[in-house]
Amino acid sequence: MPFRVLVANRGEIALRIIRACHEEGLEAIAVYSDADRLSPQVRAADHAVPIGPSPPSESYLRIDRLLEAARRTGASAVHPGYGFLAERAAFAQAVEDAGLVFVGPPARAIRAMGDKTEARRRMQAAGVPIVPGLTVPVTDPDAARRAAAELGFPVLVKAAAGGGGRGMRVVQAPEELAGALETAASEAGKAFGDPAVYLEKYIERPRHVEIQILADRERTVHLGERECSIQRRHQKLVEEAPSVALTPELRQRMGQAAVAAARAVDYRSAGTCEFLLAPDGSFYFLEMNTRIQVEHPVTELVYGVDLVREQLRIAQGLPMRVPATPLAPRGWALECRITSEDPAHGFLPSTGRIEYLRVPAGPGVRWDGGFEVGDEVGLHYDSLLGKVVVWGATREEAVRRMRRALEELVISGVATNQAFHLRLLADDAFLRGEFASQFLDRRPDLLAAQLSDDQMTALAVAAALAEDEARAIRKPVVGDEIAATRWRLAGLWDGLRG
Amino acid sequence: MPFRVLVANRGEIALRIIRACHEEGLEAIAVYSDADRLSPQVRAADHAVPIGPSPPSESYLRIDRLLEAARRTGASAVHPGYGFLAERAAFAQAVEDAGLVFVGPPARAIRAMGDKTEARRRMQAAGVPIVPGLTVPVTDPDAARRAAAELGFPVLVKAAAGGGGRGMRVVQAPEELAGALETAASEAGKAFGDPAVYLEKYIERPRHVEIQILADRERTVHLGERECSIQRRHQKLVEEAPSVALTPELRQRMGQAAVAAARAVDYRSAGTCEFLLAPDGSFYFLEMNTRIQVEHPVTELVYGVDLVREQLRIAQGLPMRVPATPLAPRGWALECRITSEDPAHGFLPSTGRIEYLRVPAGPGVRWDGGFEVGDEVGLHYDSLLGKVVVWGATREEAVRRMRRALEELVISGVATNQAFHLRLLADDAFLRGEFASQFLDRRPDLLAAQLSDDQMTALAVAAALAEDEARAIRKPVVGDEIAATRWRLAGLWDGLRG
Amino acid sequence: MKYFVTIGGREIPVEVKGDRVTVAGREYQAHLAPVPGTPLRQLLLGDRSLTVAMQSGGRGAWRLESRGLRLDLEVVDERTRHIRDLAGPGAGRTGGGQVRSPMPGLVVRLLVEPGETVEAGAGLVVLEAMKMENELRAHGPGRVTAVLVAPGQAVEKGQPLVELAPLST
Amino acid sequence: MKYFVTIGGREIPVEVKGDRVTVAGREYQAHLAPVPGTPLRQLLLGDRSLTVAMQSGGRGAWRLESRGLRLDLEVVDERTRHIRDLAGPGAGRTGGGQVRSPMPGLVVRLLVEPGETVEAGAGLVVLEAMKMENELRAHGPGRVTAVLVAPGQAVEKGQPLVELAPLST
Repeated sequence: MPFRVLVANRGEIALRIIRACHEEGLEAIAVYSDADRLSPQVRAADHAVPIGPSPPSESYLRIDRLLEAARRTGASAVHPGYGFLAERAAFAQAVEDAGLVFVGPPARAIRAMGDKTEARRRMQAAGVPIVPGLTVPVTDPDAARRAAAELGFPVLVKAAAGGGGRGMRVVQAPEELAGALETAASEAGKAFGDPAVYLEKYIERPRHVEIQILADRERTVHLGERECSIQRRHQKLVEEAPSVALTPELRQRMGQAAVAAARAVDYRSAGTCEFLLAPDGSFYFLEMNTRIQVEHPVTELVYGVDLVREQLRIAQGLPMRVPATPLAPRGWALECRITSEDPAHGFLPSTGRIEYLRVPAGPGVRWDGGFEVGDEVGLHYDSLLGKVVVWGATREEAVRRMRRALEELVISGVATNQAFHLRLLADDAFLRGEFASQFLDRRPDLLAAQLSDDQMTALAVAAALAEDEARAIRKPVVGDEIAATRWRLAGLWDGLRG
Repeated sequence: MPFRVLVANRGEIALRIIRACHEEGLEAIAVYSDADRLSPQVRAADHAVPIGPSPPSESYLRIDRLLEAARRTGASAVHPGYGFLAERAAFAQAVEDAGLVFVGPPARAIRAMGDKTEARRRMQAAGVPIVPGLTVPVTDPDAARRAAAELGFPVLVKAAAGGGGRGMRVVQAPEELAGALETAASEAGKAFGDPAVYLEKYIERPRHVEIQILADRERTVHLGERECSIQRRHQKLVEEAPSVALTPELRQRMGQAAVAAARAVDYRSAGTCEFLLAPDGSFYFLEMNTRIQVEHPVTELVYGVDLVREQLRIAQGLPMRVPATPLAPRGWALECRITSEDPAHGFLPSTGRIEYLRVPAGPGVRWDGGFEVGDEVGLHYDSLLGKVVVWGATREEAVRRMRRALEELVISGVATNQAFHLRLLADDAFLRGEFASQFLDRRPDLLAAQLSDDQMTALAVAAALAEDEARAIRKPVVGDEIAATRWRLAGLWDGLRG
Repeated sequence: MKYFVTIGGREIPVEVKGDRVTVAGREYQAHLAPVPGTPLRQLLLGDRSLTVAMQSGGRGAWRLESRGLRLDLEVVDERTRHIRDLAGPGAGRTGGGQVRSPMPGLVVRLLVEPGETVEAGAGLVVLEAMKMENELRAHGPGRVTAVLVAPGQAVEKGQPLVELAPLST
Repeated sequence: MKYFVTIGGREIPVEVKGDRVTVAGREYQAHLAPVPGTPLRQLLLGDRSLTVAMQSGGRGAWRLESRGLRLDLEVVDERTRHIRDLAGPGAGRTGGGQVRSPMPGLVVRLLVEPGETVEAGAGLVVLEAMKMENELRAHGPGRVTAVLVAPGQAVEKGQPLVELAPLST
């Protein structure tokens, strides 16, 4: 019986997984909500099954419907992608209980890492360095204030479940603590169904560095780091591999810590250990993301390993194809996330139908997209439209190539953050690699649209010529002709009457 | 003064060069014929200059107009691409005489390699193995017959100038010789302005293997081989690197022969030595292409070197960035040429406007295209629309990825050879790497369209549903409404009269 | 409504009833949705997914493009098919012994003269297009009854070049 | 014809005469060509090349997209501009002290009440969209004269949420 994979996701990651299935010679089954009838995942898959209305709570988050779709199509395995149910132990468990393979870690590993407080305890026990903080959730403002005073401000309020910046608040002073606890708990409750939050020491000006892990039955290996410091409101915007901040020796130490973390929970498949890297070179385990990451392509480009295909192999009980000799990154890779967020309006979500799309191509450019011409970009789902990923022999070459690629990209019909990326890539501090996680907070200038005089002149001429032409060709159109005919007819009637 | 590059070409290679310019931080100037006003090269370049009517003889082959465009825009250098004037020594000379840099070899190297007969003599002198044959052009059928008898049939009649299959004929028996001489000379005269042809021994079942060369002022290095055996009428369709037929030792020997060939003519920039590789492992220098090749991307993918960017560096007098240590290919790369040729009609050229284009993307896929939605594909120029290039860790992975990529590609508005490539990539002999240059001549089955019962059923349903829907919504359209109004008006007149 | 779809020389009956179709003896739920702003339509046949570029030629003629294959299909309903059957086989065919230009191009050389007898595969006309010379050959043996073009002449796609009569044996 | 193009708060006069335009004191040959089947137009201004997605909003309003920048331009001729000048500055502006929703979303919390005085940057309304809470802030100091929405209410893009009056100092 062929190994068939149901892809329980949408957008670019669903397409990414379907591509990997096809390259592994496996059939792919897409699921789709009402809004996604024509989506790229439906078009790319061999089979497609409807799973309900557009709100995620009625489709992509419905374990029962996903399992029913798997049963109906004879799926052997389920790949959760990222987001949605990817890090819900209950989903992995339900898939296992249905006799199917979950393409990811075992439910118990997700459970162990999913409770951040519990995970911190385990990591401490396994000898992985962690950020000083509470190892139990906190709700009482007074208790929180005492703990914060002990840790020393600033402190971070953080959701026990989940990640991605939601349910996270930096608190600079005691009087802000109560409000932050409330907001974070509210967001966490909504996003993850669990309002538990905890407190930890806030490391100032850290870099956000994460280590990629891959584990099969026999081996657990790391595939180096990704630098994810360019974030806005804790949402990553630009990622790269390797990081300018890591020496081969530090890479080796952080890699070993990540491998130890994964082994501590009997990890399988692809996963990522997030670390804060302080300016003094000390690093702290933050959490493990028990799924494939949005930014996994930068690792793939510098290590020559296809992480999603390896996930599929591991899920089939096959050994991963990663050589046993220690790997070193080759060249440099960058990823820019293209989102339907309008930097001209405070990065607020933009909606609309994609009227035209021209994806960047040519040497060293990879486009992982999740939409096509004709697709509606709505508010039900994440704003990530696609990822431009480039490889270059050096960081400088990769940056130049990314700039070229971003200049080629044309998305018409919805506002995006494309121009922001172009500004960032021209920024001296970014080019020198001198940035930390709060880089964008200190650089609001990068968020504002910039237009040179030359550009402005050219655009003004384009508009004037277009208007001039529109006026010249504004002739009686068909509708007018009908009206004119009717008018003559009416005149005729009048004549008859008169 | 900034280094500005005029790109004296069109199509995918023009876009490729413009991309390289931008990644090197150089301005690019496009030229365009009347037919190419909206072409990708115009859209991608910083500046664009018209150079005349659509026929190449009145635009892309007009040295005077190209130099005038360079002068007008303040260009520092001219990149000729491939085809058109790329291998005309007179063009390189004219560029040099105008005080500009020719992005390619010196005119004298082009001249030395351009005359195939002369080149064979030089190569023989430099110790590079060559195919037995005449070293002077032949016109007299009797002389040709005597020479052919000495070499032994089959023999090859070949244009002294040019390449790419034009002016080339295989002759199996003496009585075919006179006709072949005439046709080859006629084609050669038309294609290259020089009807001279010569004769050589025809190597049966050879592989067509070529070695990439890169030379700056200091060094001449080779970047391994490309296998180009999948050809139709001497036009390459699929290329790969490395070749299944080469061991590291043979690669080293062929590479050294190619380096010797380049050094014998004081070569600079990128160039390619073509060899015939016989089944017994012996190899023969055929010719040197003194330009960037269509298939250069497969080398770039396995060596991590950007050949066009290195050309631009060498043209600026900078050293190439290729490490001095001997390089080895990493993984496997494949290229499929997508042409506007209809395999269902004997690969005859197809024309039309591109209505829709969806390029392949995702991991390991590179698309080097030369057209966009809205472009007209006409008969003035080469039928190459674009190239799908993939990288995989092994040949098998590369082939699977290529199949996935070709299934993603959608070009609507013009017939292409895309389906042929998909058939080829599913063929057992191709998958085993068992093929030689005449592979397609012996496999006409690969040229015919194939459709499974399942596909046929699905397409029939699609057509029936579309027809059913079209009938349901066929309502009076605006034109009918006007007619109806006029008809009523006419009836009214009749009523008035009656 | 029952339709008869001709594809690649085969006729496939397809019955359409709302969102259900019956084809090859099986009934499926089927849904064909146009992708806005493109020539594409997305077909779900049961849970099978297929995206096809479609262009209507009118009167039941459809051009489909799928994975690089370009196919011309014809869809007729039962009544039209019945009328055609009455008109007899071969009705509507044109062009019998004419060899037509498969593309726009330039006539380089004529390889035959009127009255000449040719064998299957014999070269008739050399046409130049896209910088290549292409030899057009006879599909079967015949006698040349007319040569309709001259060297140097530009020809359109579909333009008759040579007329052949079958050999009377 | 002379046009006045407003772009990013600046007004740029452009004179168009056939294929020649005069802008910023220089005359160029210019050609704007639509790319068939796309919203793109290709501009050659002298030998400078630029491709822009353009959409007409009617009455001289144009939306341009270039390298990811989305810009709303207005093109008026001399006569129209003259009439506007006569109507006086600010004519035609709307929405003065209204804070509008910049996107469709759900009102999560109100942070102000009518009568309250706020400083520049003060939070007014928390809106949820795309799984993120977004706080809308006051652009300048003012007094809240009306709150037009309630928590839990779904709002459209552009819908007024809060009315502010300038502080009378």
